[in-house]
Amino acid sequence: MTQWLLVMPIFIPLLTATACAFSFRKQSLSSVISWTGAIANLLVAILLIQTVIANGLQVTAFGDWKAPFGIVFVADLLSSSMVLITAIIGIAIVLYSTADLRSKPFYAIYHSLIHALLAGVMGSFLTGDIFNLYVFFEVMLITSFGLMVLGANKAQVDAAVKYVVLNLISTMVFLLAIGLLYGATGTLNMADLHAKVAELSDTTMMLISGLFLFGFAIKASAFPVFSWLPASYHHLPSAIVALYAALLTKVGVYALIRVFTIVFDLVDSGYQPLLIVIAGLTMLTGVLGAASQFNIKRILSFHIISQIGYMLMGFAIYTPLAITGAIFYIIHHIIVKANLFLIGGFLKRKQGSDNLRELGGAYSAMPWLALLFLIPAFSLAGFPPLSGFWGKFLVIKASLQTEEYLLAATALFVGLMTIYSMTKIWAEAFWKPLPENAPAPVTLSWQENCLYITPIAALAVITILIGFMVEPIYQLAETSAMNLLNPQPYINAVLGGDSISHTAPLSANGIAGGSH
Amino acid sequence: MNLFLLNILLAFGWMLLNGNYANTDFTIGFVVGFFALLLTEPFRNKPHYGRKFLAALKLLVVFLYKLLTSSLQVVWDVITPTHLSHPAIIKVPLAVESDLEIMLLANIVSLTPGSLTLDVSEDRKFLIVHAMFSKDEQSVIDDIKTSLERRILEVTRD
Amino acid sequence: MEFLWCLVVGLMTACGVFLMLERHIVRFLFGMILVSNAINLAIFVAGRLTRGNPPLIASDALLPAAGYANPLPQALILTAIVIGFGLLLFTLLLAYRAIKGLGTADMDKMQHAETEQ
Amino acid sequence: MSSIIFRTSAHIVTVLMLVFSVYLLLRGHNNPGGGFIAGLITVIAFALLMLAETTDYVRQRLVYSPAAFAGSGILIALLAGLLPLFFGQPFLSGLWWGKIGSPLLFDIGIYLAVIGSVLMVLLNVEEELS
Amino acid sequence: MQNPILKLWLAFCTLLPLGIFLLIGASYKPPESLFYWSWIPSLDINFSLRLDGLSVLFASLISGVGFLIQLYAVAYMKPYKGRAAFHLYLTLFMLAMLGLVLVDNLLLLFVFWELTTLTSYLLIGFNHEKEISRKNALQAMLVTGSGGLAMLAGLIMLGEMAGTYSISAIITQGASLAQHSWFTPSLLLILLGAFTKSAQFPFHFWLPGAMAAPTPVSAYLHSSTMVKAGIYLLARMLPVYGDSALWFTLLCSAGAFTALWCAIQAYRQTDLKLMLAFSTNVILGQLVMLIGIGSSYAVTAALLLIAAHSFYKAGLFMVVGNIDKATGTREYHELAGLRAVLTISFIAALVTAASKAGLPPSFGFLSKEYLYKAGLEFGWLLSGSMLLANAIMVALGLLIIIKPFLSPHHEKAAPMKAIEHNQLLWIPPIVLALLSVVVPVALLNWYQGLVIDPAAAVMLPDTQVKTVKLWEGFNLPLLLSALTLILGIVLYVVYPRLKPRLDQLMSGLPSGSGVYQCILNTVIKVANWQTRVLQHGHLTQYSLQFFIVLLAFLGTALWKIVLWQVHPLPSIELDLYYYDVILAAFLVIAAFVVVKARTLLLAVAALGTIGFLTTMVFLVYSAPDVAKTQLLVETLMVVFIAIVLRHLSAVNSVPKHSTSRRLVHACVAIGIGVSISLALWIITATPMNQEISEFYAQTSVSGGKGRNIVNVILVDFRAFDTLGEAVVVVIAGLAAVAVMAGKRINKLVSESTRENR
Amino acid sequence: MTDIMGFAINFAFAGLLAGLALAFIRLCKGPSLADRVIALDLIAFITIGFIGVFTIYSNATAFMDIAITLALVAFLSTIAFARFIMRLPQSQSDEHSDSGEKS
Amino acid sequence: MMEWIVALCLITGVLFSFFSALGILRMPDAYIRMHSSTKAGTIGVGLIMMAVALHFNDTSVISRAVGIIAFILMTAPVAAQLLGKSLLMNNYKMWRGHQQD
Ligand code: NA
Ligand code: NA
Repeated sequence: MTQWLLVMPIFIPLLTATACAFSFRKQSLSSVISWTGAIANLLVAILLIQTVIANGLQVTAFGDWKAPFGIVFVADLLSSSMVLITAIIGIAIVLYSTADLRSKPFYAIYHSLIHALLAGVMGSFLTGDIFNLYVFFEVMLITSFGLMVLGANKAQVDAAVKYVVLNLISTMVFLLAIGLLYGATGTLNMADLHAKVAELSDTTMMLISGLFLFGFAIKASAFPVFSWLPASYHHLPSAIVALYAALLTKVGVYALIRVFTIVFDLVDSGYQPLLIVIAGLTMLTGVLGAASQFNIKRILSFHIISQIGYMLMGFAIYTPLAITGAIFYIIHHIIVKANLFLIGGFLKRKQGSDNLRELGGAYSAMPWLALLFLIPAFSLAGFPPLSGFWGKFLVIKASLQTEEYLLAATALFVGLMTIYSMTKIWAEAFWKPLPENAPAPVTLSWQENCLYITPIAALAVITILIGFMVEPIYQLAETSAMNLLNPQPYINAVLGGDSISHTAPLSANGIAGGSH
Repeated sequence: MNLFLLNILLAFGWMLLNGNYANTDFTIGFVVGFFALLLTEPFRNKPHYGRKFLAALKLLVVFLYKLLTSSLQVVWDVITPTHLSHPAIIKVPLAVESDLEIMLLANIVSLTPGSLTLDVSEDRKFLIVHAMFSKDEQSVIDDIKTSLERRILEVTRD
Repeated sequence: MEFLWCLVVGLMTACGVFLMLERHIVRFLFGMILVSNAINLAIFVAGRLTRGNPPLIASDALLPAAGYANPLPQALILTAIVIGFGLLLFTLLLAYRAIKGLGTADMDKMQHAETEQ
Repeated sequence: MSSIIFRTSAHIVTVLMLVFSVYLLLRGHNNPGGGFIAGLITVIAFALLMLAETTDYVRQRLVYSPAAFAGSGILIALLAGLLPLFFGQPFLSGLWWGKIGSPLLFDIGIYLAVIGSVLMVLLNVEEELS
Repeated sequence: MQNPILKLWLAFCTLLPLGIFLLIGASYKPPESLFYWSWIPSLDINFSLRLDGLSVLFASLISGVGFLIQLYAVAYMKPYKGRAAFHLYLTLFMLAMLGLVLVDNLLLLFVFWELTTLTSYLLIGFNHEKEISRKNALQAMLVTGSGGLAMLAGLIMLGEMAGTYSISAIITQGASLAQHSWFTPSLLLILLGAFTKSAQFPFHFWLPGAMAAPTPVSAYLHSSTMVKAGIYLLARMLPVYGDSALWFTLLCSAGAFTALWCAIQAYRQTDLKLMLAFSTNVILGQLVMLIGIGSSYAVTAALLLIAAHSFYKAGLFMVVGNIDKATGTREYHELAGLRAVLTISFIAALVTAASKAGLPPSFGFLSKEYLYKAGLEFGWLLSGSMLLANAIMVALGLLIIIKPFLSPHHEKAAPMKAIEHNQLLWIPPIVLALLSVVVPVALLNWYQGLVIDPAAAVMLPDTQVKTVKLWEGFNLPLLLSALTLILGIVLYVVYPRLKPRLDQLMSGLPSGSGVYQCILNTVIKVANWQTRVLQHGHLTQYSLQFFIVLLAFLGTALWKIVLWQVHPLPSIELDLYYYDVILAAFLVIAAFVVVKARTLLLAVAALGTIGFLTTMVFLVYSAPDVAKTQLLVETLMVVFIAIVLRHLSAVNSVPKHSTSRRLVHACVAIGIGVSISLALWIITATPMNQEISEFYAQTSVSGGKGRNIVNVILVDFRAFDTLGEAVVVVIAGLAAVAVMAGKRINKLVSESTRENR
Repeated sequence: MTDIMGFAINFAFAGLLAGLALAFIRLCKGPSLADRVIALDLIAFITIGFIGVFTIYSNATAFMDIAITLALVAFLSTIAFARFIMRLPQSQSDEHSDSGEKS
Repeated sequence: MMEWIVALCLITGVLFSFFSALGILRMPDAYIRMHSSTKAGTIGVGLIMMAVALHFNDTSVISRAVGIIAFILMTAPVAAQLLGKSLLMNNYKMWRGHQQD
């Protein structure tokens, strides 16, 4: 069962992507395939997390080659919940795109790429092998390139150039880091690396972990290597940017957390103080960047950075509570940020612009949308009891506990500026009357409205649910954090207990081995 | 017909590559070759395949000899301090007609002393050749026509 | 002998990085090709070098000849090369599109994305 | 570019390359080679054919669109991976029936995927740019 | 009111606070928990409601006044669109406020605190089409929001100090927390929250700004409830922090200064609503001061003042609302003779203004007496300042009553229309006016038993509170009251002459909202500057930044190794053949040629050479599969580049970076290169753990059924990587076609021949 | 390995690498595109030779496949370059028609 | 004996290759350089492959060596021809040597 469950989050999207690709000319068929795939994915994700909650950590070794010889997929609480959220976002985006992008010529290929991207993201969450992580990062990266240039205009091409150029730097450094790590330890399995990395000299560890940190920092868009994100995101179609905003940077953070708990220990690596500084500056620069913008997508893009700062802050503090906060924040942020971009896209569809100066009157024209905007917006701004508050609360509490006062103060200030940005969008796009020279809003059929609003409303409901069902999610995040800080059970589960066969010398005739 | 022959040849080539001479390898080679030919359809106008083995062998020997001498000639020019050559671009009238014949001639001309095929004229009547030692253009032309083209025709024509 | 190749990797990377910083987008691409070659080489070197003994098992043996080269980095590099090829191919065509569409090959003149509309 | 000499030899060379690529594909498990290498050689073969003839000629020879090759390649690789699950073994486990095994099927999938995707780009680049 | 659903909704909104009010009355048996639900036990956040003296005072005011306000709003908001939403916000706000005063958990209190901020934002900005509304809503949000965030930190610290977030549990620990190093920081942070919410100087300015809201909102939020949230919090925290000298100093000075300053500001206003708004600040200041004093008298005075102020201020606001409705203006100078159309409102105004002015036997008088009593315990300074503030209140009371209502109507005055046929517009103020008199006269003992004693028991657990009496004979406070009255009348009389001089005097002073705007502008300026610096749009500069960061990462680690000799450098073992060296040299030279190449084609050719050379390297070091793949990939790449470059020859040439910039590039590039060399060298100098590769070698034939170990790794041991890699290649193909094709993507991807389609 | 083979192999390595150097110089010097392509083509040939020699040297016949592969692909790149030159609009020298950088 | 033959093949092959390279460096124009690379290069590689074939004396190696030689014989002139054609099309100025006309 585990064998099936663990591979399905990759298999289904890849199969769906292929099937969508084969149904190029029939838009409705590819829509149906895409929906089916997304729903199947969600079901599998639910099943997976249920299994993990009921039976604990799940491992499957592909090809029946046990770790560290083969590649393993590991579903612990953290990874399975990330998979679940990814599946949720997947459905939302697929639905939304049906309304938003149906008229576009690249519609069918678009669904293919979306599912491939989901496969990449879920693979990154599940894999227990560092090189395999690289491969899935690449799946994600190249797919994001592809989505970025679909039907691109001048500005999009320019944005894509920046995105591609700067992300390639990250990719290369990541690969180099893996190469060096392999050279130093002789293994690629993350669980196996734990013990072997511990034997390295401090400086070697610092060297290698520094490369990883750099690579992941770019992926996560941390200060000072975030430039690619605000340079490119705002030119993407909303469905795509919602997907990117929700998942791509978070994968970076996730990878950072995984690698710097299971492979390296953040404290041992020597980068903890630096990461704390990075976290603070990431929050600050991101939020100030947002404050200077007047385009909804740009504001939201800069806010991705500032919120990545919160996650990094939680992780950098490196206490159970702080990491719990970071995980909570990731979960919250994926849902909320995707939703905000979707709403921004809907506004753009209605009004033909996402510049705040050209928007207005949405409060009177679409009160239900106003309500739906309020929920994620004020959640992002950290208003209790919405989901965003709890993550922020946890990391601030943790920073106070560890006496990182400056960091806490920064986080609080950033919270204030987030309020400023969200109210700016609210005041300009919703409250302000429509500017006189603005075109009349487009009227949409009720089906289109439904397809737009369903994912937005669903995500808003999830936001509220997270806000009110804090206890189970906190438990989940806390257990995950404890597992991260005490990875021994994970390692034992992956490597099959203490009696690791590979440490014993293998018999020379080559028949013996850890497989079958 | 010639495709079939080529197919058989490819099957043998397959066995050669494998260094394995069993029936299964021949079959696999044949099937692979069959599909490869199917995909590429190399000759649209069919040249004849006869029993021209001897002619071909003769051509080969002449060719190898010429190749060796031409190489030595070039090397000599390279290592001697002065440039000995008197280059010119010459149009050689063609008697050969089919694609395969033209290709064979052109390639062999390229690999033999002092001449390098540059092009075939649009009407396929001339070979445009760069001659390295062309004190006398006609002798170059004659040389190509007698020692090479004739032998090729012997191989390719009935 | 690893030392020599460490040096080569470093120098190639330096050349590549320098090119990646130039303004011409095609030169950036060349830099990337250099760096990705250098990194493949780095992985190869990191897996230690073995001369003239490929990890192949003779048809009458169960194990490769003693002192065989480390096969794992080779497999990793193969994967990395192919992935790099995909990325480079895309980047090449993106560069083409950018030059054609934006009318310049100068990356610093590509300013359409970040000017306020 | 229409040179009789080149066209004629390109046909022969292409056939040779295709044969060689299949050889590398099938022998890859025991000797250097395998799906990727074989696929790339096939691509190069068709690239040569494309330079000698036209892209349409190559497309006609291929019958199906390169994207279809790529898609079926991925599909085959995925199914080769899925097969062992029905036998109670993990994804991508090797199932062998004599000399034929699921890894070989997997490699064929990779082969097709490489051919399809690179050829798709190659043909389109050639068409778009000329 | 045609819409039945709307009708139903309004009825619900109106009756809900009444129901709650009655429920509170019915269930009040202090000091018991009403309700307990473990919400987030892991975070010690439990939904526990407690109804003690302090809560019941606030809760009954919130629900009771809330009921009247809802009633009033039903009438007042009739012509507005979106009134259903208005009542929703108002109800939500009331619930949040109720939650705030009822919960027994610090964090939950914060949750409700922020909810009041949020809902009040929606209410203040209700007239959202006006820019000023939006601006002031934002101002209120940011000021109270920033205080709230600071308070969050303070509350967390307090909770951490006490080890619990339960308020009652914290209070039992009381003064023992004073030893903790976080005592003072948490105090300061919590005060920041309370001061911003309760509009203490220098955060007072948002409150008058909030008058952009419709009048019912002003009456409710900014008189009787929201601004009292801070007061409630301070009252709650009195047992924890009350003994600290800092508490006393800060609260007294901030409160007294706010009262004085805002009294003067109120005196300067001409808009009646603003007069009331600033006078709210005055009362808030006095309340803060009283809680700061924290004596038995002070607490009593505070408890009296809270209720008194709620009654008269809500009533007065409603009256001003009626004036606005009747005349369309609230400007002092434009109003006259209103008694004619606003007869009942005038009565309400008269009574509530008397309470505001502190005339006996109003509730205002009673609270003022105790204010003076409390102040006198601490000398003349506090009492004197209060006297001045109260005198201004008297003057304001007179200003509101005499000219607008009693002066004869004249031509220049705003035209009036009768509005009092709508009973809902005058019932609520009259009820409040009644309460302002009835409570002190008839229900004082009841009030004492119900509120003052239990609330004081909460605030001052160890102190016995004296019984409150309306008449305690002639004493110093009474004298001060008289003095206040006289001074007030004087101030009223000199108002026409004093106001212009005051305006002249104070015009040079920076206003609070001016400072706020200045800070906000500065932040935005910094933000713009920062964004220009960091997000400048020059790609190569971004790349340079990235590489510099990379160099810094590599450099710091290597710095340690090389200079500090943390890790001894390995010795160089040269096990080389000459062809190794030559190949290496060629590779490097070819790389340099790529860099120095003046034409792109030379660079491509050099890259091709590098491809061949790397092939040779892989060959020499036993990697046939890699060599082959490298060769194929490199060749294909070169072919692609050749095809593409052919079409780019028409492009303008690109200028190079300046020489100095290139020098920087060179340094960065060399730095990175050298670092990578060093890193690789250090790593390869140690012996390698090859057990995994050994396993592959041993299992390749038996388990993988293959003799090419690399291929067995690719299709079996690590086949999953290969699958991902194939996916990458296919998607790269799609992406490459997409980037080229633009809008014809589907056609390009799916076609098998060109003509057929 | 006997002396004569040892000598031959060392001579071969040295000779081929020297040839490579010469060809590379031509590659850099140009001056025409065709010259560079000719040089690249020859470098491919020399590489094939190197692989052959190394096969003898290392006794690993698996390397011969690389030589075949190289022979196959070198042809393609030469053809592609030839076509590149052919389609270029005007001049025989690449210095003018190339989209290089100017300083 | 065989070793001597192999060594001879190897050495001559390498010499041809080397001179071919020297040729393309020294020769005056692109056409003549092509003569050098095509002819000497082909024979050079051919001889080296022959050496390999003789050295191993194993069918799979011989077949590959023969394959390479055949392939080079087939492709080298074609490549040269196409390059030549491209030069012609671009009106490449031929080096006229010591001719009088
Ligand atoms: Na297996
Ligand atoms: Na292989």
